[in-house]
Amino acid sequence: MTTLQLFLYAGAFILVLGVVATMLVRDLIRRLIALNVASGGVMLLLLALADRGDGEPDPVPQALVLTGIVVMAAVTGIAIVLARRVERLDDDLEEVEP
Amino acid sequence: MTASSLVLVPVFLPLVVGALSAVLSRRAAATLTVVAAAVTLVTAVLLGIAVLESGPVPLEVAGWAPPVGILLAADGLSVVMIGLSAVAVLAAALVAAADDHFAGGHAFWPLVGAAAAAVNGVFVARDVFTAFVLLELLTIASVALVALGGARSAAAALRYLFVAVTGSLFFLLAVALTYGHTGTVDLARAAERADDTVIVGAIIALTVVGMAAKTALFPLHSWLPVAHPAAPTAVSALLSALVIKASIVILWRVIEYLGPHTDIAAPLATVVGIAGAAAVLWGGILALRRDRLKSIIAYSTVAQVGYMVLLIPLVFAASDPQVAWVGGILITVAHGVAKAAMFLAAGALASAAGTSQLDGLEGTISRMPWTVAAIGLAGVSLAGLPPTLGFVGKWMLVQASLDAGAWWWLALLLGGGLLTFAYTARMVKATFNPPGDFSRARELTRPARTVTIVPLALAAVSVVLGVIPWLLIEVLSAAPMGGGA
Amino acid sequence: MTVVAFSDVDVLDILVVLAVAVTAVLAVVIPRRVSATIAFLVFGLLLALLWARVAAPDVAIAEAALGGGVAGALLVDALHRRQPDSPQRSRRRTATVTAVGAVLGAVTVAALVTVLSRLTAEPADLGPLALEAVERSGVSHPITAVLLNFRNLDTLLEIAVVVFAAVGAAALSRDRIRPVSDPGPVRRVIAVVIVPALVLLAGWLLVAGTSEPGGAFQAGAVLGAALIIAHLCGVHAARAEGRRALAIVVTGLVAFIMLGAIGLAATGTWLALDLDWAFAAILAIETLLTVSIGMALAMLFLAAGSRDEGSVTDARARAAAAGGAP
Amino acid sequence: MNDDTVTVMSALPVVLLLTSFVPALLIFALREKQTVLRTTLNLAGAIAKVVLVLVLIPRVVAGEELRTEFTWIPGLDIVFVTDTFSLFFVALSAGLWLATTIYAVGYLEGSPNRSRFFGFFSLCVTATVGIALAGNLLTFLIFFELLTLVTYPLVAHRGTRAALRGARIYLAYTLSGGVALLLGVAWLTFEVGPVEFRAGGIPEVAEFAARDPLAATVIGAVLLLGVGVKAALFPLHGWLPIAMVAPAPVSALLHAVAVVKAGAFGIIRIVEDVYGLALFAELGMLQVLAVVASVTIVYGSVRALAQDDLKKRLAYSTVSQVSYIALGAALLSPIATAGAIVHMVNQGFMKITLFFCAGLFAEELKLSKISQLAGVGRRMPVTSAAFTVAALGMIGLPPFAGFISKWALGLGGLDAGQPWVIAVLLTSTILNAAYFLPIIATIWTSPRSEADGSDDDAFPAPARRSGWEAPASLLMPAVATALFVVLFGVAAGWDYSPWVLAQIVGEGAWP
Repeated sequence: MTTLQLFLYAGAFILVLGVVATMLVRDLIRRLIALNVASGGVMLLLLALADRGDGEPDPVPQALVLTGIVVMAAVTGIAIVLARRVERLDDDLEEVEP
Repeated sequence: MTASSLVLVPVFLPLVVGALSAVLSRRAAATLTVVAAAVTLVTAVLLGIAVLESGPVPLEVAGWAPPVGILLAADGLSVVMIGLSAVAVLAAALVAAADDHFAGGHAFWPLVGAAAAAVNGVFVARDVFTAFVLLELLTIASVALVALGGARSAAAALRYLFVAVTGSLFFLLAVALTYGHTGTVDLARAAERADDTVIVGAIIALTVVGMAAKTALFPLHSWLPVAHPAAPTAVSALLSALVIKASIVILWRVIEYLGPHTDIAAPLATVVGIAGAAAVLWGGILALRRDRLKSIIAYSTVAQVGYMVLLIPLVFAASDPQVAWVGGILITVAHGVAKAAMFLAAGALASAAGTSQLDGLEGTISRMPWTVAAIGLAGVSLAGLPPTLGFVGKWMLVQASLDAGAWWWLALLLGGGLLTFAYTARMVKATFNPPGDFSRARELTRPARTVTIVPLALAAVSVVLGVIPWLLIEVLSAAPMGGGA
Repeated sequence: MTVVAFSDVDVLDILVVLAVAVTAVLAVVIPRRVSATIAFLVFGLLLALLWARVAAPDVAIAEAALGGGVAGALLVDALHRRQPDSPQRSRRRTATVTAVGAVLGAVTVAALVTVLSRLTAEPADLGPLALEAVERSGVSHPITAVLLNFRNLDTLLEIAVVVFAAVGAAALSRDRIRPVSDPGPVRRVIAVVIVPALVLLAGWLLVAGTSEPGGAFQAGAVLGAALIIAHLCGVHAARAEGRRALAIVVTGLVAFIMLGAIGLAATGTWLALDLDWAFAAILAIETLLTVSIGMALAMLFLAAGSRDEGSVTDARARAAAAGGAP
Repeated sequence: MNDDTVTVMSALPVVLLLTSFVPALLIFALREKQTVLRTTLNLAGAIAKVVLVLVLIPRVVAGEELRTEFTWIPGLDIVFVTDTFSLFFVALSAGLWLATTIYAVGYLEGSPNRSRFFGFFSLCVTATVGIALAGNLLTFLIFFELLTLVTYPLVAHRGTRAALRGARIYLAYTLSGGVALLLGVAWLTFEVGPVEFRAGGIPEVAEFAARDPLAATVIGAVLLLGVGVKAALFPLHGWLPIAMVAPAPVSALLHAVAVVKAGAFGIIRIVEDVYGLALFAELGMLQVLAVVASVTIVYGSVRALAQDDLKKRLAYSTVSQVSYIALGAALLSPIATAGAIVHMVNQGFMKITLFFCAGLFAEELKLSKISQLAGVGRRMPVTSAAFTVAALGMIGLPPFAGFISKWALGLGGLDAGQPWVIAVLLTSTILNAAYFLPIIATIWTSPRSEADGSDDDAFPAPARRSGWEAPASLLMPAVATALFVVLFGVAAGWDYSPWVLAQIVGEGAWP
């Protein structure tokens, strides 16, 4: 196994781990964490592929990953806003129902 | 401005209008959105003419050619889908402008701009990473739009977000594999260099899973019947008519370019077809068992997605794949127009009757005949009955199935329409009232005139395109799909 | 099963990867939010380390600033709230579902490993092509050249993602976090010392980005943090809400598209940057983008983190009213 | 068609369609209270169509064929032609539509949702004319399905539970039939290209049948299945008796003008103008069709016997009578073909008269059961006379129209060497008599007063000044169609009588 393969396989593992957890976990914040973990796996894959060979790394995939990270931050932001709304609604319902 | 610069108009115009709408008054935002949609429609026509004259219109953004830069290109599929998006946005915007209740709040306007820009971008994208970013823009906008449906829609929106972003990550992995294998993220260039059947198969498989999640293809559909009905009416219409089409088109594109370069594509296509068949049956049956208008229509979308992916196995099996491509694209366009009409009309009915429950709609046909007519006509198109665009698409897919000798797809195409019609008839039936019993009908609050006209106009578009579909077909045939292969 | 030979792999790499994998597992299996969040933050930091290892310092900074910083902050804020009780489900069912998930996951990983093992170890020819094109791009830092020139469409769309996320978030949270009404001396000091320092840092990252790692996103993230802190410390001038804030957020995006239009008018190509003024244009756009991104991230944070104690009381009042008049 | 047929490109076939399509759209847009304008539009459209047909008949009989075509999808056109058979059917539906429109205006006076009703009413006729004028299978299919859709709101018009149920069952049957038709049309088009109707059969279809007889047989069977639902062939007839819950003018439309007739027309088109009689016989399907038609004839009559509800008895009678057309089409004899074609007209006029009368009884006296009709002849003599004429025609007594049909079919059976047809016809006639004569007897002879001691005043007196037994708009159409029943029998030898025209049409299938 080469270093490249080590990084690639680790990326695949982290991605799948995150996706499976996203599907299984019920707690909203934990799901969100799982989603972010999954995205970390793909980023690792892309960056490892960018750094193949001995020369200077390919800047294109690195730029892609930068873009990806910003996008995930935005997604995370809106997801937390929504999670907050959901949980507050649940709280309110709990307050109202008893 | 050259024809190739036109490719950017459907992307940047709605984006700028969306950005400005965030800070403009509601009236100004609505006006700008409508104007932008109209201009987009004109652009689609101009691009269509260019495609008819000289084939696909390419654009190297910022003057950099692939692999360093990004290539966009408008072909028949792009043009037709941009036309659909312009029509759907125009319809939703008009209804939302007429009654704020259908929009869900001021944020509707900027978010619709973003969504329109994103789908139009997907329709011209030839670069898988650009497609990924566009999909994320679309996801953000759509999720926020769903959440405009009030406090209770947040959970639906969040569920949608998780599925959609997970789907995106699968696709991003496909992008990474494409780069890793071919050293480019440009589809045409990747197709030239793709020579490993396993890797290319994996790229297609990952795209299938990712896009199936985002499109709500059975069995990854369960979020859609929650999310689409939870949204405000104008948003529901856009989501079903337009948003799910973006991921479908990406799936088509990847298969168009990379499909010929792997032996795994054909069996994968069969799996997709089986999933589509299951979607048609499952979605149709559940639509028959729902009691709320919007829920029925959302399950109908689940079913119709099955038809939209049916072209994939047929492309591989038929001797002339072009017929399958054109038929599948037309069925998708027909669904967009009809589903927008149906959701907008259903929203108008529900808002007038004060309930979305079928048994609360009795008598609405007497007071709102045009709205009921729009639902009926839209259903006719969804069921693939003449004289609508849905029938044209179905006819061509039937021809492709016969060509492929694929009896099972043929049976599905023919039988599925009955299910579609059954739930449409159920909705229409619920609006009839026994003679002399107008007690309910009198209570109705009459909707604004625009809210009546728009769904009917959309339904009329289905019919007109069903009678004279040849122009669409000419544009779609100007450059045969699979040209990248 | 073949024996995996690690002979040609650096031990340090293996350790870092292991650490990343373990924290990833921890982040998703720990049931308590607080602990899971901490594991995730550690995961982010280790990832940043890994990015540095694969010669991606820009990504490392971005990960630290955005992934670890802002996302972490968002998560930490979310922790302030009580974790809702997880829905009652039978242990056996949970175990079954987890087992099925684990098996499916393992199969998927195995399939992916098979596919990934077929990828060539040779670098793609895209890298040299891109590096060679950098000198025609107007900037010297390759990633900035990709982001703001070769693939500036992606960047524009990514700005759009952030902008519209902020627009959406602003629309979805009606009541925002309120600045402390009477900021005490400590907060004042923080506001006076840290905020300007962060703004300076943002400026440095921005200018440096043309030739070294850094750039608008990293700078924007830092500026966003500065805005959030200022807001929390009661600096009203930095309020990241309302139409004015939205205007600032959309300005960067609109300006970027305008630049594209100017490029079209000047060179006949949309978003094309003619070499003569490419540097000036890129710096100008980056400045506007930094402000937009900073404001957008601040808006996202404030929308997500808004904690108004009134809501529950309001609900109670509503419930009482509803109960009083059935 | 004769060899000397001249094809002329003309927009007239489309104008024929527009004479009911344009009024339909305008009527939809009218407000409920604009009764005068609506009636004017209705009648103007109906009269324009009849006039247009009358102008066209001599030209088409003289061998001119008008044709309109435009591209639908590349390689496949939408085609309208006025050959003798299509114009024959157009003439039938145009004429009966005029009568039904007048009747419907009177029937629905003052009831709600009339704009909707008359809009779809006009669309229904538009679809029927489209079916008639269709020059190829695709065009036929489009209008055939359209007909299904636009009749739904008419059947469901009253909005009662029974009406909605009837409409639902109608839709389930006809749409399923549509699926079969689509399969057949798409398949045949796939195999031989656009399927343009051609009297005597299409050479490409014959070549295809020679190449792949099994596929050709299956396609033929599927096509017949598709049109057989609307033609109410046993066992696909189930919708017809249930759909009679619709208002009387709609029943008239279903049974005489449009739906059932379109199915029968389709059978003839497929047998004679797609496959050709000889090929259909060669493939063995003609015999099957003859048997199915015969079974339906007897079955419908037997079921009709048991019905006390007048409209239901008439509905089963339709099941039986329409299969005369299928039977005629299934016999290898020119005179049988002509008999089938002429029966389209004869059955149409007779059955529409019966439904008009049934509607009159129901409207004026609120009577829908046969057992309630005792003595009604004295209270409504004109209606009862019209009913009697039509019923006797149905039985096949000379000199009424029905006699011509049965006579031609019987001769055709002998001519085709299938004498058992005579037996079927005789059985059916006896059964016809068995279920119609008692009605006639009840109407005219049984004094209603015997049982309860009351007199004719038991029937409500007419509430109008004219002193007529019913409103003129209801009575006149019934009387007119009844007169035609007599006329078509008596004047069968006239140059333009249905019988003579039917022979001209039928000749085409026998080159």
